[in-house]
Amino acid sequence: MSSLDLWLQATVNGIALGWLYVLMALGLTLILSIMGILQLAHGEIYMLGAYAVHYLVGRGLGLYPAIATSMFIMAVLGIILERGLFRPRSGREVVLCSIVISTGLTLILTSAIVVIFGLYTKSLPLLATGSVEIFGAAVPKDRILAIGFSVLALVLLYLFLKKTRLGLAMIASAQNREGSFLKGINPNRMSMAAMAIGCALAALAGALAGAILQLQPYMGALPMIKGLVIIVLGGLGSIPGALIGGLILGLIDGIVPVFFSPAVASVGPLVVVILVLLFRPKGLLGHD
Amino acid sequence: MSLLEASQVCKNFGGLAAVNKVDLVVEEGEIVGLIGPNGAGKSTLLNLIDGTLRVSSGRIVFRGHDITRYSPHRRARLGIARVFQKNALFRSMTVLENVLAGSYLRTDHGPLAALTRTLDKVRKDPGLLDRCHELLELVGLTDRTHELCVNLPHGSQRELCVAVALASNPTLLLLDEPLTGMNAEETASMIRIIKEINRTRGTTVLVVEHNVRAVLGLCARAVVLNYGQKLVEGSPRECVTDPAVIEAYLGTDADVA
Amino acid sequence: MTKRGWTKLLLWVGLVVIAFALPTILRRDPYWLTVFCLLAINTLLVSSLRSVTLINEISLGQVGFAVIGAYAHAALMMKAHIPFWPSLILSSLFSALIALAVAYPFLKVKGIYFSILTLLTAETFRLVAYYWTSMTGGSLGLTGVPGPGKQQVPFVGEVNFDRPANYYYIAVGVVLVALLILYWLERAYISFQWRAIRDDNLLAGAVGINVIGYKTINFVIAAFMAGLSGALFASYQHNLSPDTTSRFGVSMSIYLLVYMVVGGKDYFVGPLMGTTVLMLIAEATRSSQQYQPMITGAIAILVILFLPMGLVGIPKQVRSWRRVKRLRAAGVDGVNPAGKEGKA
Amino acid sequence: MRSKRVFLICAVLVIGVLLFSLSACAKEETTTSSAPATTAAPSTTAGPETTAGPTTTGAPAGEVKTLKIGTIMPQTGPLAILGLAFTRAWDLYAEDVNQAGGVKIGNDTYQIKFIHEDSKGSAEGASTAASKLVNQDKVDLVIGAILESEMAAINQVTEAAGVLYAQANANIPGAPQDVSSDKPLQVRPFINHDETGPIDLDYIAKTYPEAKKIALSVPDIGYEGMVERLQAQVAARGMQIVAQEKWPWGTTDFVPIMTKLNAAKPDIIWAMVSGQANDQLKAARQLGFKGVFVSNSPLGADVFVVTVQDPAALTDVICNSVDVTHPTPEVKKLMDAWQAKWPNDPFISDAVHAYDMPWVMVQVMQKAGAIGDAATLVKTMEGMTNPGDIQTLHGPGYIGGADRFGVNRVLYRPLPLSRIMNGQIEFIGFMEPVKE
Repeated sequence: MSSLDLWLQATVNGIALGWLYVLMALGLTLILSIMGILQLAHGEIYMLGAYAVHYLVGRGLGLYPAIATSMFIMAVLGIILERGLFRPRSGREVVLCSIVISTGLTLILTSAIVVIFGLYTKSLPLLATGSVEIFGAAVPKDRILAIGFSVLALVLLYLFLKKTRLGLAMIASAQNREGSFLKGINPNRMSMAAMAIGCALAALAGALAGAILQLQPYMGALPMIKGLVIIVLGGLGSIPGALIGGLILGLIDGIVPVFFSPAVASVGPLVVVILVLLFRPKGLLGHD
Repeated sequence: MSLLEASQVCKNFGGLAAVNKVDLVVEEGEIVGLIGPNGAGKSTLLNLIDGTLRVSSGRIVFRGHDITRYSPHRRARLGIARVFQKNALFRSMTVLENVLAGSYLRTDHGPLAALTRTLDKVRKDPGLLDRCHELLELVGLTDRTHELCVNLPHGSQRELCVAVALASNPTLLLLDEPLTGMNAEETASMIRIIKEINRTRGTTVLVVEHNVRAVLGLCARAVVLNYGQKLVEGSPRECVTDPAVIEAYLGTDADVA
Repeated sequence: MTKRGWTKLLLWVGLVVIAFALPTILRRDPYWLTVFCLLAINTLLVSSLRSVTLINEISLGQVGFAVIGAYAHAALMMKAHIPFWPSLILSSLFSALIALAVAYPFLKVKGIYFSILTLLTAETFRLVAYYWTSMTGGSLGLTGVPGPGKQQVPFVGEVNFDRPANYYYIAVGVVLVALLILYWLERAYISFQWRAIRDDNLLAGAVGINVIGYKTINFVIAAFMAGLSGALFASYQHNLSPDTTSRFGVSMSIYLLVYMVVGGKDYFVGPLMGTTVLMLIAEATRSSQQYQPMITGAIAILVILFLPMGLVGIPKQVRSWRRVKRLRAAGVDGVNPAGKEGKA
Repeated sequence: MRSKRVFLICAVLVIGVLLFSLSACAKEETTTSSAPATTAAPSTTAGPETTAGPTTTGAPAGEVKTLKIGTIMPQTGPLAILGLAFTRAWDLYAEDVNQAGGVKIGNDTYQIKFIHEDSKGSAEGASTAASKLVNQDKVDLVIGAILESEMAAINQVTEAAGVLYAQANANIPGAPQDVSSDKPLQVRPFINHDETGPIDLDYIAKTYPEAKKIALSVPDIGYEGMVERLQAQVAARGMQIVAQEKWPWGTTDFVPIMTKLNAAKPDIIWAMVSGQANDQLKAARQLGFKGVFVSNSPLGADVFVVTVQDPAALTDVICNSVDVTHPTPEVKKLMDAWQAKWPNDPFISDAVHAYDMPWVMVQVMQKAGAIGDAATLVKTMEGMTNPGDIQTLHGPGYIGGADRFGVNRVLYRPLPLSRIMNGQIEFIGFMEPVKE
């Protein structure tokens, strides 16, 4: 394999990973910018989504209906969580409360999954087996399918955000929370919509990742950190930012371990993000 | 030499010029009004003077010091004090504590002293307490000294803001819409306070105000901003009769008359 | 001194007396002393986190400074052969120095961004420890970090402080001194500036307070304390590893916050209370292992929802509930009789 | 001033308590430092006085006592699945022994009681747990740990208390935390999978004579010594290592690593001891690698079949783990017991290794004739170097390791070898470890 092929291979891998990261990051960025909270349990929603698919498939549902159902369940769960736990109460410090509540949630959800499904690594049916050749590089078919689903989900999300009243209100509210409040947009409704969409996207990402890789009760921690890195990189509330940030991080994860060391791949993005925060505290595409 | 000279001051947010090449001179001892319609860049200009924002270009000189690159606390040290538009107070503190905190510059002996001296000792310094009470008397809050500041009504909070700003004994006081949301009685009292400060302490005042009528009664000189640029400068009377200003204010005739 | 002041002082003295008498009370049971030793070290770390909240920031990176303190202490003692006490101070100072170096850019970042920034920074420090194998032993871990060794104690004679039961005195002693310093800072004039910054940093700047400067002092002191707790831990544990599951992982950063909030972040004893309660609950529920995280999580959520002032704030909370109840009762008394009359 | 006086009184009080308390510890220093604490006398319990079980022979005699074994494994966190497999195997061992009436050591019969503690996957968790087991529960033996840092933490506590520590697993044989002469009370009744190097290489040389180029996939957790050893073994057989990639602990996506290894066009991809060999196989095959895939991890061949799913990918895969589809009668018995007790959970092959651990230690105690003190037991164990001195689920074994670790405190026993072809597992046989 020539070095060009290697580059190509690495790039395709990176893009496949990147789209999964984008799904995580979009949810996080919506939640963070609309609700102003740090939802650290987002990784556990991702894990829960994957396990829900596993359960439904075990009950005889097909993989794709199971993914759709799981997304719906997680959206409902998101709304319940928003109403029950995350909705700000008067006189409380929102950021602090959200961190503590979501930490508690992380612990509870992880150990609940352990109690219900056990510690065993679980698998989902494969999306596809084998690989196809693109410009001489072997690309696993399941990853191509995963990219397809992610892109589809993002196109739908884009249409929703751009073409519906609720979507437009959400964008406005993500870009300027107080301003949109003054313009008569109900912040509670925005928060519920953000949680529902964010959780559904996380469930999709979890299910796709579960099909490509494996299911473990502790699978949510890594994508959570990646998601944080991405939204900071891309800028809070910026949907194109989450897209670009996710793809950048995916490419770093795909390419850097191949051409440099995994150490650089894991420390590098963190250092980049720290620098971005220092020089542009609102992210690459963020706005004041 | 004038007290404050801002020359060709610009501030851009993204592509938008909030303040565009404004020259402003404030002489010692006067009360200057800064007026203009909504979004004219009045508050931004005030932010540039007190250092909350940095200028994109231009120069600001205060008492002969080029303070263009100074941080807010260094400007405060030179004698610029600020009352913010919203009731910015130290929310967890009582009325007296707010004024004590405002007197920081009179009690500051460097960080080392701050680490080694107890708060109680500073708080009970009789000279300092006298000064604080004097200020509270000036704004008429003596009977509410130990109340939490957030429990005061809006008008009193506004007056407390002025007391906090005065506590550092400033040469130049920047007031950002001190009269918004006040009833007639409170407005009259605030105007009285501002005038008294200017008269008895010789403090120069630069006031941004929406209420043009109040400005007419308060200032000897006014500057009108519109779209980030200086429109007119002169006596308040001249300003409000200027056709350009009337045009800028179109639709708010009642205020002008 | 007021009556409340006296009670407070008495409680503190009682606490210290109990802390030093514990080994005798527990008949020198090394297990419980081990637990209390860790408890003391964790309390210091949580207190350092609380100290950052005084400037209205939530640092999720205290663990990062603990990593620095721990490995610096290990390196100083093992490679440079510096004795325990100077090394303890030097490594904490080193941690503070790193904090000083990053403070200016870091403290310009505020709120949620500051939390994310510090979280990622702590993770970066851990990863550096993980990959810098020549210095830290990497994932294999670093073994043989020395303790204080045998030391002469006046009136007592030679004591081997490497034994866990005796190291307890060092850990508790150092932590007490550190807490005393932190307590002093809250009574010192500087706390007034921090409070001003916490309440409104723009106004604080406008009245002449050097906001970044005072924030830096706070951040550096907190990093010193976090580094000190790391160094104490290194000599307690004698071996260090930068795994994700170790105490230097991300989850620990967030746990610390839970400890603080459960205890009550507005109170100086909050961290002590939270750490003690949660750690002892964890020890008491050893047998129900896989439910243990669930218990901690549930406590965290319940406290945030129902006791926003934390465990230490319970008396105050109860008083406010009573007041509300009384007011309601008064309101009902004022309104209801008429209603009843109307119905009757 | 009044308050000053109060402060003075308080200070004197505090210092007084401190000195009193400290003086107690100085006194204790002189009394206990000379002799290490010995294990507490086992408590006696009534019970049937028969002896059977996998290890016991001989007529019943003496009293029935309890042998308390403390275990320390991760029960929560990402490594908990290993903790689960190990502790379940130990419970099954205790059941086997106790249902047969106990195990006879010297003149007494012992019932076995396990006390399981959670290490939480961290050194501090492990050391707290060890302290509890040793000081509160007064166990006779401590078994456990997965990570090297946990082993060091446990050893510190057990060594100070004079309790024997049998380490579970050694990710990195020869690491500072492994058995050595400076840790007199630490033993390892556990074989390392890097012992399989020569076995696998010989099998490959025989089965795939044209395969010469090896690409190594190595977890980045300090395997340098193991890689060096393998390099020598590879070179001795006229093969060569053409590529080597390290991946960080916790990696889940192996496509980048395999992309790079595959670029060297190897005949063989060798996944060094790691629990993620199945993910590596999947990635390698997806990227078009057609050669031999070797995994010398304890990961079962059945796990490969279940997780990789694709039969085309499950070809020419060589495993050194316990082959649960071709178990020995003893392993079968263990698997049946597991299935009976936990019918919903598939058997985890690590349980086989785990089951051997207390069994080996009990055999050492039987040889010594008493559960006795730790130093004697270690000495006895060091003497059991002849093949057949130790019984394991994989057949006869012995204690060795002096040539590699400086002390004879490591279990050696036959190692299984299997191959997966077209999704079917073929069992090749048990191989004796070769010293090289």
